[in-house]
Amino acid sequence: MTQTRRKLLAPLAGMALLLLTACDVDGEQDDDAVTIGLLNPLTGPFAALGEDVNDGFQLYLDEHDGRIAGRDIEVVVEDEANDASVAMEAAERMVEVEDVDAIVGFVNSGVAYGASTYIAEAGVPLIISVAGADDLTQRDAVGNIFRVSYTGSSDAMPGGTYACEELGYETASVVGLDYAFGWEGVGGFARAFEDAGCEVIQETYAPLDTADWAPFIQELDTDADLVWVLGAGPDAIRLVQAYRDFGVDVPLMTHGSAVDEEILEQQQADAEGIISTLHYSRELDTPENEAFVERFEGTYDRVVSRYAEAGWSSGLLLEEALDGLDAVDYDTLTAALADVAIDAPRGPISFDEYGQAVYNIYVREVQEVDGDYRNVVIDTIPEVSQFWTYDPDEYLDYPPYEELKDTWAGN
Amino acid sequence: MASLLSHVLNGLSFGSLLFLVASGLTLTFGLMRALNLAHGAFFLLGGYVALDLLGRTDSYWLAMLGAVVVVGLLGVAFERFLVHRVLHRELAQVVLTIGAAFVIADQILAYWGGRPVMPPRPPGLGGSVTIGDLTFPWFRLSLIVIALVVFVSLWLLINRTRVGAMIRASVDDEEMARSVGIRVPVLFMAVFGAGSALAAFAGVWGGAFTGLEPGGEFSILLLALVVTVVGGLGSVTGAFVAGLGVGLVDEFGKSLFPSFALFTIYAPVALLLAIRPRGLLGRVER
Amino acid sequence: MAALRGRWPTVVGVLAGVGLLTALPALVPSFYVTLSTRIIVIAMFALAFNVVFGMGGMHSLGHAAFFGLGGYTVGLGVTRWDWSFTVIVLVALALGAFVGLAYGILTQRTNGIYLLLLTLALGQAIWGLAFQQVEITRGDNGISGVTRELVPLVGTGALSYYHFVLLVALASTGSLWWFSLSPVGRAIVGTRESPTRMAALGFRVGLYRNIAFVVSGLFSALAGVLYTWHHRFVSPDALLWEMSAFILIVAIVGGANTFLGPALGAAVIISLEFWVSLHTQRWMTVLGLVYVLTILFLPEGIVGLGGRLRRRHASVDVPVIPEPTASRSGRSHE
Amino acid sequence: MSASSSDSGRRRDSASRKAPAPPAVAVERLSVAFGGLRAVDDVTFDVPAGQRRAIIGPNGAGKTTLFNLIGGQLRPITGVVRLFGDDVTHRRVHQRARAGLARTFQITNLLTELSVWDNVLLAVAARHAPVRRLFWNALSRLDSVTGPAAELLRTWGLWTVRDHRVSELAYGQQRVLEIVLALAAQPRILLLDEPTAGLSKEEAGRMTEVAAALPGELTLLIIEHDMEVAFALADVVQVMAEGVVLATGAPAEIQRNDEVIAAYLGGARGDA
Repeated sequence: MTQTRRKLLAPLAGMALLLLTACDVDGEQDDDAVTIGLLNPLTGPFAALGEDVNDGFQLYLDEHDGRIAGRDIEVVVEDEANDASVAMEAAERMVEVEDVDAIVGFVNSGVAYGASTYIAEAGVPLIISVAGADDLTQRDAVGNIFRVSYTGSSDAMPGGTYACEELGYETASVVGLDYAFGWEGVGGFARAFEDAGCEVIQETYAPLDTADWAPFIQELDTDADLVWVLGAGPDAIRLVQAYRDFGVDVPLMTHGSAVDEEILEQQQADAEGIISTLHYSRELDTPENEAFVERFEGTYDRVVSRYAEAGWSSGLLLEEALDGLDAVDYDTLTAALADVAIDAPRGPISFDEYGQAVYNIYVREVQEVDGDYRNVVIDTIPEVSQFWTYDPDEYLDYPPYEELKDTWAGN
Repeated sequence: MASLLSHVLNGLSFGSLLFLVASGLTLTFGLMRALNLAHGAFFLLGGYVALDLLGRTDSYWLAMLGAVVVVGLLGVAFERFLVHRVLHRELAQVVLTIGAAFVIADQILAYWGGRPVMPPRPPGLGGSVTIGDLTFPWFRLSLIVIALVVFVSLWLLINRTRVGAMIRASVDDEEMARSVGIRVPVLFMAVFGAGSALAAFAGVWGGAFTGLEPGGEFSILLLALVVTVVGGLGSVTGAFVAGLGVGLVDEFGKSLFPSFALFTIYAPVALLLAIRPRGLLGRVER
Repeated sequence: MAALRGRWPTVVGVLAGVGLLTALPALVPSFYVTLSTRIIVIAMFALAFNVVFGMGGMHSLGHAAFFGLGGYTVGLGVTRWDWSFTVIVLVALALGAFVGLAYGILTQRTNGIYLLLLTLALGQAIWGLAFQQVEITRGDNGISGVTRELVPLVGTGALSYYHFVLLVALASTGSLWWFSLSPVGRAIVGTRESPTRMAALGFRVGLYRNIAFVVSGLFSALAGVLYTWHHRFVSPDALLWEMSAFILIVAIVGGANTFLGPALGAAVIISLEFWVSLHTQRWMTVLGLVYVLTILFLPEGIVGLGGRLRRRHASVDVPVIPEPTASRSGRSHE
Repeated sequence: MSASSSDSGRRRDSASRKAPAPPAVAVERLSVAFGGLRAVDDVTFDVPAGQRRAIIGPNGAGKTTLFNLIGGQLRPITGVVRLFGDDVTHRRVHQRARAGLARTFQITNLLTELSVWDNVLLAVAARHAPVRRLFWNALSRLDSVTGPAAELLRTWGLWTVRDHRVSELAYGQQRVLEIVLALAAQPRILLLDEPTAGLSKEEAGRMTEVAAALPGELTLLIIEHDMEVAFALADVVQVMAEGVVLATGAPAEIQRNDEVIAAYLGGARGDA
C-alpha cells in the first residue's frame, strides 16, 4: 500500500499552501481618508440593481472629485453575489482587512438578514441600499443599521389609504409575489385600505419567478373596483403583459416597484394608466432630481432608477454625517448618521430612531410623455414614516406580515 | 371562474413554449447523446443578440435571423472545439457545459447589462382576440402554431430524411458510419449548431413570453430539462407530449391549488424517473 | 500485513497536515479564519459526497438536499423548536441518512446520466419544499439569528468555532477513511467497477449503493449543520441544485478517484473564487473557464494528476507468469 | 412464472424412494426470447453433482444465454432452474452465488481499476456474511481474508502482479484472474464461459491443465469452442444449436454423432 503515503501527503500540503497564498494582505491606510465599502450584487439576478447603486454612489463622488466633507473617500467594491455566505465573508473582509468606515449594501433581503448578524456585532455603520424586509429596521433594528430604501410595507400603506379615500375604490383584489416582500407589501396595502373603510375581497399569491401569469390573472375577481399588485423585476413585466393580454378591464394599481423606470422601459404601453406609490420618480421636478437625472443619464446612457438614486443619496447622507466630524469611527459616524437631514433627488430624507429613512411618498401615474412612458407624479404625501399613520409600538405589536398572509380577504 | 376553454388554451400555449424551449436540448441529446447544459445560456444569448440587432436594424425578422445564425455558428464552434472531445463522457459533458453556461451568461451580463429585458412580440401578433367573454392574446396562439411547426419539422428531419438516418447511424455506431463514408464530425457540428440555433430562436420568440434576465440561463435550462426528461431523453415526440402535459398540469394546478408552483413538479418528475428512467417515450439504450 | 512501522511516512504526513491546520489561525490574519472554516466545511461535504461519486461511481446532482436539510435542522432547532445540541445533531444525521436511503432506493434502476437527472429532480423537489413551506422555513428570506450558544466546548467566537469545525472535520475524515478501507467500503468501490461481477461474487449490489447514499447523506448533513452554525443563517440556497453542481465540480477538480482529492478541490475552488473575485468582477467567467479547462486537461483532477504521472513513469512491463510451483497454472506469453 | 405441472409429480416419486443426491444443476423446460428469437427454446437437462460437462455448439446456439439463465443474469419466460434441488428461478444473482454457484464471463468482467489484490480480497470476503457487513476494520487487515487470498494468488501464479491494476495485466492473466475470483468463493458449481477464448494454443493447453486439476467434488460446466479442450476436460459433452440441446453423451460418442457433425457443418437444420 505504498501509494497511500503520497496520496495523503500531497493534498494536505497543497491545501495549507493554498490558504497561505490566498491572504495577500493589503489595504494601506492614510489617517484622514474615509473608506466606504460597496457590497451590492454584481452577478446574478439582481446585478443591475447592484450596479445602479454603485454607479449612483460613484457618480456622487465624481461630482465632488472624490472628496466629501473635506475628506478623501476610498471605495472598496465587492460582489454580494446574491449569496449569503459570500456576502458575509465580503463584509468581514471589508471590516477586518480593508478597515472600512461604513458599508452601503445588500439588495436581496435574505442576504441582508444573513449578514446583519455579523454587522451588528462588528458595529460598522451599514446603509441598506435596497433590501426591503421590514424587520431589518423594525423588530430586529440595530443601532448601526440604517436603510435608505423602503421597507416592504412602508411604500404600500399610503397607497391603501389613497386608493380608498382619494380614488374612491371600495373593494380591491390584491395580488402579491409569494415571498417576504410580497406579504409585507400586500399586508401594508390591505391594512391601510381596510382601516380607511374599504374592503379587500380577494388575496392571491404567485411564486417568485412565475413563468406563466395567465392562471392567476384569469382567477381575478373582476367585480372588484381595483386590482392592486405587488410585483418586481421580470415578474412585473410578465404580470402586466398578461393583465393586458386577457383584457382585464379593472383599474390596476401597484406598489411602485412594479413600474420602476427600468421595468417601465420594457412594459411601455402595457403599463399605461397604472397608478403606483413610491418614494421616488424620475419625473420629480425638484432641482436636485433634475440635476441628478441629467448627470446619471448623461454619464451612463441608461435610464435612471431608484437604486441609482439610493446610491447617490447614500453619498449625500455620508457627506452630511461626516461634515464637522473630527474623529471618524463606528460610533461617531453611526451617531452622526442617526440625525442627518438632507435634500436628496427624491426630496427630504431623515432617519427615524429605528434607522429607517423617512421621506415623501409620491402617487404616480404611467402616462405617455412625448412618445415615452413615464411615472408622472400626480400627488405627494410628505414625510411618511415606515409605520405610516400608526403608532410604532402599537404597529410592532401586530403579528408580522408573514403570519397575516391569507387573512386579509373575507374577514 | 375562467372557462375550461381558456384554461386549456393557456395550458397548451404555455406547454408549447416549454416544448419550444426544450426542442434544441432534445435534438442534441436525441441525435448526439450530448447533454448541453449551456442550452439556457444559448437561449438567453439568442434573445439578447436579437434585441441588439433590432436596435441596429429596426427589422424584427432580420434581427431574429441574425441571432439564430450567430448563435448557431457559436454552437458549431462550441461542438467542434469543446463538446466533441467529451462526446462519450456524459459527466465531462455536464461539467464542461455548466462551465460554458457560466462564461456565456457572465459575458452577456458584462456586455448587455443585468436589467431584465423582453424581446418584442413578432409584428402583427400584439393584440388579443375576443370570442364571447373569452379574450386570448394572438401571441399565445402563435406559440401553439410555432411549436407544432418545429415539432413536425424535427420529427421529419430525424425520422424521414437521409440526413436524419445518417445522424442516427453515426450515433449508434460511429466507426461503422465513418467506414461507409458519413462525415461524422461535420454531422455532429451541424446537429449541435441546429440545436443551438433552435435555442436562440426560442430565446427570441419564446423570450417575448419569458423575458430575459441574468440567472435565466439556469431557470430556462431547468424548464427544458424537466420537459426533455419527462418526455424521454432524446425523443422529440416525447418532449412535445411532455411539454403540453407539463403546461396543462401547471395551468390546472395553479387554478385548483393556490400554493401550486411549477417547482412542485419536481417530485412527480423524480418519481417518474425512478420508475421509468427513459421517461414516457424515451428510446431504450441498446 | 504491513505494521504501522511500514506506514511511517503516511503518519508523519497526516500529523504535519493536522498540525498545520490547527496552527493556521495563528499564521493568517483573522479574516481568513472565517474563510478557512468555510473551506473545511465544504471539504468535509466534498469527502462525504465522494462516497457516492468517487467510491460508488454514481453521478449525483442532488446532494445539496442532505447538506441543506442538515442546515435547516440547526436553523429550526435553534430558532423555533429550541432543541439541545445533541438532539439537533442526531436529527440532522438521521434526516441525512433517511433521505440518503430514499435516494438509494429511488435510483436503484438508473445509472449514468439518468441517475444524474433523477437526483437533480429529487434535490429540486426538496428545495421546492423548503422554498414553499413558508410558515416553517420563512422561504426565500431564510432563517437568521442561529446563535452558537448550544455548540459545546466552544465560545461563539470565530476562532474557537474554527477549531470546533476542524475537530469534527478531522473526526469525519478519519471515519470516512476507515470506512473506505472497510469491506463495505471496498465493496462499494467494487460495485462502481463492475456491478455484474460483484453480484456474481455474492454481493447484493443494491444494498451497497444504498449504504453509500446513507453514509454520504449522513456526513453531508453533518457538514450542513456546521455550515449553518458557521454562517448563523440558512436559506433555500443551501438546498439549490447549484450547490449540488458546485460540490460535484469540487470533487472532480480535486480528483474524485482519490480519497483526499475532493478536500483539496474545495480548498482550490473556494480560494480561487475568493482570490479572483477580489481582482475582477468577471470572476464567474474565470470560474467557468476553470471548469472547462479542468475537464479538457485535468480529467482526473489535481490529485488524480499525480497518480497518472506516477503511473506513466512506473515501468509497466508485466513479468511473464513464472512457472508455478504446482503444475496447475496457465502460463501466459508476451 | 408458471409452476410447471411436472414438478409435483417428481416430488412424489423422490419421497417414496431413498432420495438420490439431487443434481447440482437441474434445468426444466427453460426458454427465453430476445424480440421473438428464442435464444433458449424449451431446454431440459440435469447435471449430477461432481460431473464435468462441456457445452459445445456453434455461435448463437444459446450457450452463454443458458449460462446467464443459470447464473441469474437473465430471467426465463418459462421453465425452472434448480441448484441442488432448490428452485432458484426467481432468486437474484447474488443469492445464487451464495448458494455455491460461481462463474466466469465470456467477456472479461473484472474490477479493472482496482489491483489484483483488491479483486481477490473482495472475492474471498464475499463468502463470509459477517465480513460483507463490516464497516470498520480494514479489509486488507483481516487475516481470515488475506490468508486465503494470498494462497490463491500464489497457487495461480498471480502473486507477483498483485499490486498492479487489473487493466495493466496481460489478457491471459486476466482470464486466469476470472477463474481465481470464481474459485475464491469456494463454489460447489463453477460455470466457465469460454475459458480459453483469446488465448494462444500453448496458453489454452495450460488453462486446460488448470481446469483439469480443479477439485473433484466441484461440478463444472464449461462452454468451449475448442473441441480438443472440451473433450479433454469433460466427462459429458452437451451439444447445443439454435437454442436446443441436440445431443448429450460421452465425448467419444458425441464425436461420432452425425447430427452434431451436421450442426457444425451447417447441414439439414440450416445454418447456425
